[in-house]
Amino acid sequence: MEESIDKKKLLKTMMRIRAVEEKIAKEYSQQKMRCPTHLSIGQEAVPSAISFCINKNDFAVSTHRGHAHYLAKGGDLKAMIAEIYGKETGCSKGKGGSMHLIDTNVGFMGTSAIVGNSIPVGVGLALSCKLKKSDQISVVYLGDGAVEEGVFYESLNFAILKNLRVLFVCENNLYSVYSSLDVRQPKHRKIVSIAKGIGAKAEQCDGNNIEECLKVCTYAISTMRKEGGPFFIEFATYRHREHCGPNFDNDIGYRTLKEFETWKLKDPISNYQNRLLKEGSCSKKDFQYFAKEIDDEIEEAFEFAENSNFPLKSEAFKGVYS
Amino acid sequence: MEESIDKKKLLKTMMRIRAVEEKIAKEYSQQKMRCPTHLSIGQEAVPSAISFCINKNDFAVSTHRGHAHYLAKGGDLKAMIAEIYGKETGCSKGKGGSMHLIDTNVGFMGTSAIVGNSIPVGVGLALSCKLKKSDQISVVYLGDGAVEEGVFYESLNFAILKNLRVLFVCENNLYSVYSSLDVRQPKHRKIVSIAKGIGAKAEQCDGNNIEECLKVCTYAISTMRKEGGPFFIEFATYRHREHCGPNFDNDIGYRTLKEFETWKLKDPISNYQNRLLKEGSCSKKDFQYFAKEIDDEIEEAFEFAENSNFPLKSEAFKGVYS
Amino acid sequence: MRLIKYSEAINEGICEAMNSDKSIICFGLGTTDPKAIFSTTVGLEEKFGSERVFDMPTSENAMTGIAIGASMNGIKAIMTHQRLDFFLLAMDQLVNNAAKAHYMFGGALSIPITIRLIIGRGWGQGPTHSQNLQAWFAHIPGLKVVMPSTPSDAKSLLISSIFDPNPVVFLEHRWLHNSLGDVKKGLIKKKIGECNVLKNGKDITIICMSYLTIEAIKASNYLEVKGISCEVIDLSSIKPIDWDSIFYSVKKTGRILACDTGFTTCSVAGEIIARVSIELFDKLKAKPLRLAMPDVPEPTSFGLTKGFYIGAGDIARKCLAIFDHKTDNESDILPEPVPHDIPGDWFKGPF
Amino acid sequence: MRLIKYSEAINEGICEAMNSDKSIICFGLGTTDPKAIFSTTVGLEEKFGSERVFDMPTSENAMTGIAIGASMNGIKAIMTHQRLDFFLLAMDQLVNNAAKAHYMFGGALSIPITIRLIIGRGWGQGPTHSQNLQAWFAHIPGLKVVMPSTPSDAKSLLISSIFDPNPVVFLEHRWLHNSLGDVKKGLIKKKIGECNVLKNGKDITIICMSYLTIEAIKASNYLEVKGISCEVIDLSSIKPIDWDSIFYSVKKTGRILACDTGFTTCSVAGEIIARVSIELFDKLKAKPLRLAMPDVPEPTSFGLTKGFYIGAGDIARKCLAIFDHKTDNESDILPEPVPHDIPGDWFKGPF
Ligand SMILES: Cc1ncc(C[n+]2csc(CCOP(=O)(O)OP(=O)(O)O)c2C)c(N)n1
Ligand SMILES: Cc1ncc(C[n+]2csc(CCOP(=O)(O)OP(=O)(O)O)c2C)c(N)n1
Ligand SMILES: [Mg+2]
Ligand SMILES: [Mg+2]
Repeated sequence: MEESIDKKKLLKTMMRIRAVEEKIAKEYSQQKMRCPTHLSIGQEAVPSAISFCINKNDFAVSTHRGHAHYLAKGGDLKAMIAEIYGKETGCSKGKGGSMHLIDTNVGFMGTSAIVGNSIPVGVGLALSCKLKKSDQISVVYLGDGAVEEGVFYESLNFAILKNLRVLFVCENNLYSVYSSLDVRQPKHRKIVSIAKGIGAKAEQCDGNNIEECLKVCTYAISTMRKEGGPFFIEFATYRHREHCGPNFDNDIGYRTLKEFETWKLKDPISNYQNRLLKEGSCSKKDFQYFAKEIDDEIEEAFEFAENSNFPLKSEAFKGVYS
Repeated sequence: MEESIDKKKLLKTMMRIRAVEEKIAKEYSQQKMRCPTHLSIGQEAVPSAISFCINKNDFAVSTHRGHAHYLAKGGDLKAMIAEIYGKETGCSKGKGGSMHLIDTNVGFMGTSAIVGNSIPVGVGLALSCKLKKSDQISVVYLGDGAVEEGVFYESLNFAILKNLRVLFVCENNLYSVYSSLDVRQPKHRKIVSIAKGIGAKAEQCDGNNIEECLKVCTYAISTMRKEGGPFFIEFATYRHREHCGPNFDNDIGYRTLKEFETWKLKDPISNYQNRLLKEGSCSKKDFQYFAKEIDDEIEEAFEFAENSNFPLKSEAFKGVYS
Repeated sequence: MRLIKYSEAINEGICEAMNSDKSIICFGLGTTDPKAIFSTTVGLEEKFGSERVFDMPTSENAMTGIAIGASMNGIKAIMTHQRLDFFLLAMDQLVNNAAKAHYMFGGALSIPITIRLIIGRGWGQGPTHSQNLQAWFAHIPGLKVVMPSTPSDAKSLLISSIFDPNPVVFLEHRWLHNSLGDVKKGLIKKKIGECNVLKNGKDITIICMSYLTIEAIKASNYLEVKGISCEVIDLSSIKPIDWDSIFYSVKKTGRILACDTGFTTCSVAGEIIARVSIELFDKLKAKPLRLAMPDVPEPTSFGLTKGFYIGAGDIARKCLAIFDHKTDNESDILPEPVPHDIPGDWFKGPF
Repeated sequence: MRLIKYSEAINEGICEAMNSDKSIICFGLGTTDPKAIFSTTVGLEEKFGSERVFDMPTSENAMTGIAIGASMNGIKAIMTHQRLDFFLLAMDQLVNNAAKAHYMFGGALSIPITIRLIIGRGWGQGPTHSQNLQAWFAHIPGLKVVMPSTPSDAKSLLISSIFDPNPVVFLEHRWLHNSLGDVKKGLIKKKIGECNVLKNGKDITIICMSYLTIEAIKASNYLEVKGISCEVIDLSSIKPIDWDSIFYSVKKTGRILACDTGFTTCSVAGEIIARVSIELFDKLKAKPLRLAMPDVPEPTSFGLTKGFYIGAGDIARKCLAIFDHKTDNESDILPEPVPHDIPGDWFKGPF
């Protein structure tokens, strides 16, 4: 494996997601992106790894915190930024906003603003693949809060029952809004153990180590492709910024600065950069080059969004029915 | 333990439940009990055992198949029969019918016609006990179908989180209506393993062997009383008659006669009678005596129900609000 | 004429649709069991295989989401619940997801799912097995809602629902399952959003739906004898609703009685009264009338449901009153059938 | 006069109630977090301890059932959801259980729970963070529904809801949280089911609720200048609703405009129009009017929500039209504020 993976591309995928999110954070206070926006800064490794293991025609669905998943699946960057700006060129024509991203061209079948809501959708997509005798898989992104919804459990049960190829990707970032796991889930009970109890193949993984993520995902997906049936992976991860919005929030008191700093040290991007530097697979120049390329693309996307028109007011009343 | 349990009383509890259900079955075709009615014939051991382990002021909630649970908790027989007849003397004044039994005097806090619906209610009762610093426990009866509802999982998670004294009693009779476990739950995945995965203490038990039931329940409840927290028990059991209504239904083809007969051989009552005869703790005379006593009580209850009045039509419009 | 039962018409509708389109699947608790959801799904598994026709776990919410997800990739799902009441577990998926997906993703997706919900009344179904919540579904933008009252409509509207690119809530009344009607063979469709003017009349427009159509027709026959000429409109579709036909009729008659199988407050009948009062204020010759179920859970007891349901007599009395008809003995008018809690002799309970 | 914010009034209401009755508990996602549900639950955990005030798992359906179960044993639960939309997951527990338990168990139980749901509009909340489904709750027998529009009502109705032996759905509008009002100290109560006649008038009755009350008052001030005297009724309670006051007012004015923050079809406003048309047909001098949100999911974009919300201008125009007022430039009438998607400068998004 070591040999075959394109480490630069891996890194660049993460860097690109981070840079997009940083740019949103930077511009957000201008009050032009007028919708609840949940950034994934700190959580880039998981979707980046997955993007290396699945095909364009595989499916994915996600949550309120969906930018990274959309981008990793190959979603159109311009259309995403325009959507957050509420423009007619947005991927949902301005009707959805940051929490309702979609790009059916690359199998990204939507995000949801309701916790847990997209989980069965991902399972249904996998069911459609089985019915069509296709070997596509379906990736369901969910948070540690979403596993508290009964629908998670119902969906997993059905996926096992019907032997559907669903990869459940649980990004456990320890919080649901500002509520820590303590007040929501039993101590010492691991999320992965729920999945196992329900009968799924399941693993835990360090969500900050992209090569480990890649390894575990590759294993999970090859198992699924061979044997059918779902696979559940719990990733340990951490969001650096506030739950919703562009700022840091270590001052408000729901988590300690110490905790934040401990996790910050595990930052998936800077760690991977250091590692690649150390082993000589990348130079600082490479990083700068990547950053430049990415920044240009992002600049263009924001310009596109800013220059796009708002949809006509009358559009609000159209498209309720298909 | 062997010494201390009142075997006769155990047997009689089961016999009484059986006899009530048989009587309902016998009279049902008269079309005077005009409501969906789910009999527990074959499933008497579990609630009977539990009735020996809990106190009158402990709570219980149950399902559409709730007659046995109501009676085992000490619910008023006359009021139950009258309820099934739709009379004003019914435990729910005729408003609820067979699927909505209640007797708050003995802590039996209601049954529900919606699968899974009473599960969180039982957990809420346990929460109230914790808040009131009472050591009452709360028994939640549920079927193998009900564990498929997300609310089961949500409720168990919360009970563990808050260390609530809830005894989850899962009567696995292999069917949900006429749907076998195969079409609803993964093969080889045991229900008890779900509960363990979620983080509960959990056991399996032969639901046809009342002494084993008693042992497992006693253990579970003493553990709960000592350590707090819920306990989940999966009981293997079997209903002898159709899902809803008074008849046998081995002819309609959802289960084989062979399966039925295999389980019939495990009948909790006749087996226990044989055992008590064999070990000499009971004689056939005892059985006859019990049966007579029970029949008299039942006769009286049915007479009471038949002789009671229907509620006034105008009552239908009252009591919507408290 | 080819008389078949409403339940058979449903079955035929599913068969015809599944035959003509391989992307249709059909599932729900009991779909493949011996009772086959009141015989409506009988034989489907044999015909179309167990990949396309299957039973399911008691997981109403997830199964709705699964239907939605499958529909995003070209599958058309028919999901059935034996009682509407069970489907309350799936309101998040229905309302936050199915109803809005097409709109909120800017048209990138369609959600062609059909949800068959059985509604009913009587025979001790009680508070949680008898709810007629069409008003809820009608309140939600993005949903279509149909309530066929005849076997022919049952079949043709079901086929139209299945092929409609939007989520359709298909409400079938248990008391109609055994009713007979002339039903065309083949893949017949009926436009969702068109009502049936079952009877032309000039004095009052009676609007009804589902099982109440049977009662409205009975009442109108009785009223005819009393010299009151009723126009009877069977809504058939609740959303979209056929305002044109309703307005056209009320303009003609100047009077309206809107009947509803659901609770009164915020009912579909209320919406009809509201719209008619707003749009045709000047055309109304008398106050508009409504007859919906009371704001009371349905009780279980035989004694309590006596006189509880809306019947032909109630409809007739309402109409007579608006024409100031004096009747000697009110309760003699189209008395409630005995027993009052079953649809007919064919009904043998308990389910 | 003691001016405090609506959100503070809520907080005070909870405090006063919990102080006076040890059986009250208060929970919901975020109840004890630093944001304290838009500051409405701030300080409660410190005051009343973490047994009585707690955060919860994202398990809306189970948590509702847990509140119900606790209430059967004398606990009075206040549960809060930061958006009404999340509560759609709990319709089974609300409708099949809480609303019916008292009735279907023949009065053996009461379910004294209060469910605070935050509703809203604007600032990109979009289709699934903005639903105002009061009509759904009003449709269900056994539920009470309140929608206070002033800080004083917020506090007093909340206290009454908490002590009411029935399940009460308490709807608070995000755009009201920062509004100021005079609020009495102490354990003040207000009867659920009584409206506020905010303004006496003789030409038209404007009925409104929650945030729309602010807009209705603005409109009525404008209309006064134009010579139209409005009676403004703030419903305050949706179920039971104060029919007596509504009828009394419409008898006087002969005209009605019912406003609603929810979707149009089967709305509360529609119910009011229907009932008024039925009961006061002869008293109406003009067609009844309704102004509810369109049957469209709320879009997210700033561009799309322009002109989308009901505002004072819309109310004024509706009223002017019924009096055949000609106005030179319609759009000049009470124009939409800029920006149109926030309640005021205090709102800093995103939540
Ligand atoms: C059904 C529902 N309940 C509550 C919310 C409010 N909410 C928005 S995001 C969120 C956090 C969920 O936590 P998690 O699944 O861990 O995702 P994360 O934000 O950590 O990525 C919550 C509770 C919601 N959107 N939907
Ligand atoms: C939410 C819901 N879905 C479906 C039903 C229909 N139904 C009635 S009883 C029943 C069987 C449930 O099976 P189980 O929990 O195993 O109980 P059992 O009947 O075997 O005792 C079902 C599915 C229902 N009442 N509620
Ligand atoms: Mg999280
Ligand atoms: Mg079972």
